[in-house]
Amino acid sequence: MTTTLPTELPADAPIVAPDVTLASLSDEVSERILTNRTPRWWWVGFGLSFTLFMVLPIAMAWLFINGIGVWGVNIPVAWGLALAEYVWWIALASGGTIVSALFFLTGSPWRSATNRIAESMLLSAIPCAGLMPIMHLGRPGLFYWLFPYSSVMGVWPQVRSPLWWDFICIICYMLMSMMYYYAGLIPDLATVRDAAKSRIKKIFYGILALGWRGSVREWQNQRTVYAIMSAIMAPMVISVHSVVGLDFAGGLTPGWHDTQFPPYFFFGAVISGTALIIMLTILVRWGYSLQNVLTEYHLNAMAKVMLVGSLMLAYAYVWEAFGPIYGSDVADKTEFMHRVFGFTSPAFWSEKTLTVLVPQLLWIPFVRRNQALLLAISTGVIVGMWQERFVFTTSATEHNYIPSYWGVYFPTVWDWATLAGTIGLFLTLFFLFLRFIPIVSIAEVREIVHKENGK
Amino acid sequence: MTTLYGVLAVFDTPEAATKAAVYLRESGFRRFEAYTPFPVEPLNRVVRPGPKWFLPILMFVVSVLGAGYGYFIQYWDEALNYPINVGGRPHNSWPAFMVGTFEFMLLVTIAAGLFGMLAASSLPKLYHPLFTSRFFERASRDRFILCVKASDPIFDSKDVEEAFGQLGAEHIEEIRA
Amino acid sequence: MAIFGPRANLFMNTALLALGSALVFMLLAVWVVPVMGYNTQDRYAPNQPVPFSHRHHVSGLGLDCRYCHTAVEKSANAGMPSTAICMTCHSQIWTNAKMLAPDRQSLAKNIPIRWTRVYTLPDYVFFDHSIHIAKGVGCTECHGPIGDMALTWKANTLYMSWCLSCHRDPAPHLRPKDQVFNPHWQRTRSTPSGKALMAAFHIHTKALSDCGVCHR
Amino acid sequence: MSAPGRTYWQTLEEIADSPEFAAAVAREAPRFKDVMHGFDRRRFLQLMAASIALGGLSGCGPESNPRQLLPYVREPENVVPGHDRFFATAVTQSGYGTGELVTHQMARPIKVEGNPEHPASLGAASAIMQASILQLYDPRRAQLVVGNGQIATWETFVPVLYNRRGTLLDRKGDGLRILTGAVTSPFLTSQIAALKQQFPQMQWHQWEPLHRDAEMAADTKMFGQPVDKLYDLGKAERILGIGSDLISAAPGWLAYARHFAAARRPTETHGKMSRVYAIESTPTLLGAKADHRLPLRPDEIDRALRYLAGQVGAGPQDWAKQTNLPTQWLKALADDLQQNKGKVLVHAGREQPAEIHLLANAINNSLGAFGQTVNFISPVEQANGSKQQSLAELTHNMDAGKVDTLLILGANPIYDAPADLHFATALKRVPFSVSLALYDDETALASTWRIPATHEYEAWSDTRAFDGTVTIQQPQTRPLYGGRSAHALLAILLGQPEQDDYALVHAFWQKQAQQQNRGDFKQFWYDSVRSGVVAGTAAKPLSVQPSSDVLSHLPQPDAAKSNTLEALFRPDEGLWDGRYADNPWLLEMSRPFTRLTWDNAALIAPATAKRLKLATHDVVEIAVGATKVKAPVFVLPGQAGDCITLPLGWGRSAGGLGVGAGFSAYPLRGSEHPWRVPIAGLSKTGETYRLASVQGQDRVLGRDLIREGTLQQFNDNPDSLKKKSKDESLYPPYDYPDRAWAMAIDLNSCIGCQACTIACQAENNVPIVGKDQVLDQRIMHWLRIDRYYSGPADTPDVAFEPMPCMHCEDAPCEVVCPVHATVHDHEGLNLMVYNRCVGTRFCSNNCPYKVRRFNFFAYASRNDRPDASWNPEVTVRERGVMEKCTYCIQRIRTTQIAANRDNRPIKDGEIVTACQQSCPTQAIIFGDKNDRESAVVKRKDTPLDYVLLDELNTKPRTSYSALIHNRNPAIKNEQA
Repeated sequence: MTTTLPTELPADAPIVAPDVTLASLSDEVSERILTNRTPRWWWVGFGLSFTLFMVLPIAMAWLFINGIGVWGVNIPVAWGLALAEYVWWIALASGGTIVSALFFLTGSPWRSATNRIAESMLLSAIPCAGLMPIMHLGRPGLFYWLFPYSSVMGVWPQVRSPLWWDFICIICYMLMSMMYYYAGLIPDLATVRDAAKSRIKKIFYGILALGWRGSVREWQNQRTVYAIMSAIMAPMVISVHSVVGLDFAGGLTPGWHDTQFPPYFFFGAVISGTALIIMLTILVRWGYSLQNVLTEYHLNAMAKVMLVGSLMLAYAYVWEAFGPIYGSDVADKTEFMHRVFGFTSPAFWSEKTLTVLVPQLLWIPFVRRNQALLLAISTGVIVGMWQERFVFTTSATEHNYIPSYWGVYFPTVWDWATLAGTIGLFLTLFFLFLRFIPIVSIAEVREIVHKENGK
Repeated sequence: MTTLYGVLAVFDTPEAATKAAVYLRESGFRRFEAYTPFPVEPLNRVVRPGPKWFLPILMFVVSVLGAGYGYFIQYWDEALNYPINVGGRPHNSWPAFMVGTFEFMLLVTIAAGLFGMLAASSLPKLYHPLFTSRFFERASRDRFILCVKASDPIFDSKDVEEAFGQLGAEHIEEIRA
Repeated sequence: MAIFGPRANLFMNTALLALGSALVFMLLAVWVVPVMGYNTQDRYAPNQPVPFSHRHHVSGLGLDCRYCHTAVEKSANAGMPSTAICMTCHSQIWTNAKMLAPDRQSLAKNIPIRWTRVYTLPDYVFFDHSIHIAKGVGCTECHGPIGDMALTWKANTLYMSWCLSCHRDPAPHLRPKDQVFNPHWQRTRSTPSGKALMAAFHIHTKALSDCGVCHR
Repeated sequence: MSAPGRTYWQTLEEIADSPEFAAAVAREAPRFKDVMHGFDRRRFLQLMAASIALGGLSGCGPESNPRQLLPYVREPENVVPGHDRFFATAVTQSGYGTGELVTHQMARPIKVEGNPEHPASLGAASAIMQASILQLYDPRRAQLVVGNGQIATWETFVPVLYNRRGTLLDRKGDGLRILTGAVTSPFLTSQIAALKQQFPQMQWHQWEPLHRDAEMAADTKMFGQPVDKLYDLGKAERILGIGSDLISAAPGWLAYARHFAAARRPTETHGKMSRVYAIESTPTLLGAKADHRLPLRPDEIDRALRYLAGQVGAGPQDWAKQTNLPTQWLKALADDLQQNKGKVLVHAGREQPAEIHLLANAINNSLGAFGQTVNFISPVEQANGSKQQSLAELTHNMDAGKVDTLLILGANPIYDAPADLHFATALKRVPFSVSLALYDDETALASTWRIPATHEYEAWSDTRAFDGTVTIQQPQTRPLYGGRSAHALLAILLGQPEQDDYALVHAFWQKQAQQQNRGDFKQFWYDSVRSGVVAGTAAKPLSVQPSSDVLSHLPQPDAAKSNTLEALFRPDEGLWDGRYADNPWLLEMSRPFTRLTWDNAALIAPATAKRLKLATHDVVEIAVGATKVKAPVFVLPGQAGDCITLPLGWGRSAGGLGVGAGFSAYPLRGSEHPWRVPIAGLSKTGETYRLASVQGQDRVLGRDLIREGTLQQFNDNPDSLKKKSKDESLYPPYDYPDRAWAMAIDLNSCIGCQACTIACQAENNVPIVGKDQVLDQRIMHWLRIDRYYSGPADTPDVAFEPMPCMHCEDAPCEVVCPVHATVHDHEGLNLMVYNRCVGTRFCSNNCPYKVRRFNFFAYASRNDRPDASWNPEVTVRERGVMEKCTYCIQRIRTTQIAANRDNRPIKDGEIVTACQQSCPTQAIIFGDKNDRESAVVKRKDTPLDYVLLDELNTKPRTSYSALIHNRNPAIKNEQA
């Protein structure tokens, strides 16, 4: 699927600006987080995000006090917005791992500067995803019954259930991502520690850096392990999203019961994840004015990934239609017709447009370099993917096997509040990463600087 | 007066550092380390920081154990502890157990990797004699540092400092611990 | 110049050690806490309006369980003795014992005595005394040495795992039919083996641990 | 999980020593009456409050706040705590009684079953009968005696009435009027007769909004005397229903439905099957089951019947020359009927005008139905005159000021009297009016005195069934809300010292027994009360002389007037005439055709709706004369063109829960047009109104849900409907050696009466959710009856399909549950362990049959019904857990435990599910699939047996028998 990309550099876009030196690189990046004068744009961004985030506790409180009934879910449509958003968030998160792990393996040079952004995004997105399945439980307090632990009931989880696979995947994915993140972060923490002037910061980053000295031995171990970790994270992220796909494909509901959904979901992850990274990269470039490190080369490369993603998605969409139309299952047919012409069809069509048609613009080099356009397209992709998850989740159960029990699903205000709240949570976390973590992987870029600029 | 830990020399390019390291090795030094802002491949060959295969093997072994445990706990749950007829599926539905097995395997492998790495690099170590040198901070910025330990059998501070001088070290310093 | 003195390493390692052991401890807690006496209410013996002593009535006077718990062989509920039953004797003896005032009042005012539950099953568990009696499960299997309790105390956790342990392997908990109500029964050489008893009572364990046996 | 039912149970099991308990026991079992105590309602309610308080303390783990045990003071005999006990009695509907057995847990009535020994029940119980148990407990029932707006007591009321008696005696009862519903009770009649002697001038009136005046009139005309007809459906091979309520509402319909279905199971009747025709304006259950159904406007029906009469020689020949009728269809029908002389039954519903009944009688007569399929008895109702006249006279006397004392016993004329009588204004003229009512209804509120009435389960009385059989009704509990019975009230007027209804009824029957010299009265009384049937009281057949020339002076049929709208009034399937409008179960019961809950609607045929540009949910204003009524439209396939059916019984303005639900059609209903009235104007208001129908799509859309064929097909090749189902599976098969519970449902028998749905609701503590939640598609019924149409929208075939849990052997729901909350047991039951459920709802998504229900809110605790009314054998489900049909596992377990106790095998039919027990047509059979002799296996072995969505290979334990139509080859149009 995601094979190597053309690594040849466009003449007009060097991978790092020629004026970057080892010293300037370290100083600039660490200065951004060591400075005592927090930039105004950060405060504004953080403030807005946090306010939005505050919607979440309210929504959750209301939900837990009154019960799942405050959402629009019903029988037959027992899964609603929460599950759709869960898939959506997981997809965004997975994008982070894809960029940092997959392209580490493919040795794409542009990955070095962006992987920290990608992984910070991933770590900010996972909590949002993880919250959803727990909130949507009828008795959320009992979610821990999914843990394989010895209870006085003598009953253990039912490990054949895709939901259980999912639960395990999310937990493993979260822990593994953190460790992967940290393994790559230690050298940079050391850099910041050494660059720090104030005692507090020295201690803070000193402890985090665990006394990293950059000895040959440390480097060798770190690089060996990091490589293997990447080799593990790549299949990991694919499995995670395939399992999310199995939550649906595992059942026999018409419209869900389809072998293609694991890859289908993964393709979605590739494109939406990349789209979000592009948006954030542009934000960081602009906010931290790191244009010389995060060059157009990176945007260009990621735009290409997004393009490939949209092509893969197009392929999946073809199969989504082929199955029901070519197959003999009446229920599948009617369900698909509902998806295409039913009352959610506007979402269906706009989703296809935003995720497949519009990204085709990226064939044009100019578009790939134009930040405004990239921003627009990426936003479109993310919105489109949200619609896709929504239509996918609800339309299937609406038109199930028993016509007399067909139904419809309307999200309530509390469904939307949950969405808003999690977006707030995501941004809040990401802004915190921006402020306290070197947002560019200094150690890795150093090599490139050394190779390119020789100093 | 505290004991001597070693002698430290600062070079401004990886090449210079490597040259120096090669010299040290040829002149019979064994206990010296290099500190660089980014991994410098040639130095590995000179400094010989220990076996490269250890961590991969460790992670592999752990992953095998993890997979085994991951499968067993599921098998125990469904087939041994409380065998219940779930939708007519066999008690040992191994295809269904694969996901759990796989995820758990990866989890423990990564963990083994991270902690193995720290252990193998004997981290965390917040205090190290080298940190006492104000020049050492640049090892994480733009300088390449060599340090010969006093514990080296043929160590003699005079000779070492002299040698470093000839090798074009920017700065030479004795580190005391 | 270093911010961390040589002692820092020591601190760091101790901190890590503490963190690690804390994690292990929390994991253990998952196993330990539920079986602590506080949670199992082991030997929980609430005060009762009348300090009724099984030791006195059963071991002392040799009353049969069924004399008071009339429904135990017929019904899901063992049946709490009515005031009238107490009064069959206590209208003759200890007729003005202070201790028995509540009984006399209850009978006179026709108001029930309010005992405090010692064993409480959650509402979604449907336990049936009669079938256990019929299949040779003695009272003491669940109620402990009830015959020797001065004040009734809770002898078992009533945890599901506890129920299951017997439902999966009843043999060791069975006794001959005529010994079911014997509070001091001991397995002797002459008692038939658990296997034999299972056969005699037609107990088939296969379906005994089905969820639907207790949960409806 | 907190379960009021169980909590109450656990505390009440011992509470039950309290005086009211002993009293109740005494009440239920006459031979304990010596143990009777006085009863104090306040104490009872206190106890209830206590139990509710305790309800919160339940749950697992340590009891922070331990519960109490309250043993008996004195143990009553024969009460084993935890054992069910059954007490026979009867409930009446518009006077006619149906026998039933009420299940008691610790002296608490919790469930109503049919009484197999009673001719009107034969073991079945209608939805309305079963819902009566909820009405008994309804906290919204009237609880206060109110006189002239002042809260009073019974004790203050008695002297008032007694003094009045004095003055009345002086004027020989002039000005005294009694208004009742239809009365079959021998004792009540005798009381009124006694009154008549004391007060010669007094008048007794009856009013039943759903009266059978037309039929009575026609019969009187035909036979020279009033008669009740009994139908022998075993003999009837050709049945013609004219707007017939034969298997839906007619007195004795449960029994008729049983025999009707028995004659329509080709697998059991060796390929023979009755053929049913239906001519009707609005769909009836009989029409739904008919092999040929012809929707016609009332005026068309009139002409169609004359045509038939002409054809079969019951009427003038020239009638056979009708035009603009589907004569081809009618001709075929006529021939078919004539070829089966003596085996024909023509039945017209109570809503049909007298002419139709006369025509039906005439056709029956000339086809030799009388004495064969139709038999006669003298009317069961004591006063069988025209209810309408009776009420009219009363009202006129009231207007004329001739009435100064009016006792209204269980009637609600202000709500349901013909609008043109203006009963309300008339009532204002009556200085002293007493209303004895179950609820503070419209009439009660307008009377000068209102007395809370006893529920039929709270007092002694007697009643007669459709065939005359008498049942002595025994109370199931002391009055919960201080009600008084009609008997007690009349006793006072009779000047008898106040005695309770037990003494009265007992004395009355003692006298009866002597007159009928029944021998030892103690024994007679015991047997009668115990069995719920007074032996040998079924009415003797009546020999009558049908006059042959009734048709000659039949008024000319009104000319065909198409495109002029008519309103038709019909009883509601659940609320009847409105007297059950406060019953939550009946309000939320989905109506067989519309699948509507919590509302009635103006039912309009698709074609007519198209013409008038109306759609479901539109609100229209229907004008009749000067009166206007707003009603939401519901487009109903199978409805005849140009007529709009308005179900009665809704739109109550006073009473209980039913207030405000639906609209009332009574204002449009006048004296001269009780059942159909021309609509002066129908205008679209532009508003819309959300109707809560639980039916998604009307058709099966190509899925193999309803398998149907013709009798022809079946007889030619019985296996023609079998589909090759392959038993390939990747999984090693589980074997179920000991027992394998299974269910078989016969689509031929199911008449869609909803009895099973309510039975399930009552047995399994299924909560109601309210209209809003139904609109959100969160209704909780474990067992629903899906309704599918096939064929053209205006004349569709209707199929009813009960949908319980299929208990699939390879259940899709179980595999996706992450916590083992739904699993299989060794007898193949698909278990739902509520207390393990965390509420992922994946099981529901993955259930192809959509039979799983979810507690989106804490519905059970939201239902304001006393804890005493829940079934203690079933967990009351908490918020956030999934639930579904369990094949009544509590009944299986109880029987199994009993059997295991004395090591005996379980006999086939020993375990009966609630739905099966209540089903009037025995459409549902439950049993052990491994027992080759069991009834369920016998049915599953028939060639018609099939499972739903076979292709999914879920291996359901619930299977269905395909639908078989006995088509008349002479009728080409398959649908008509």
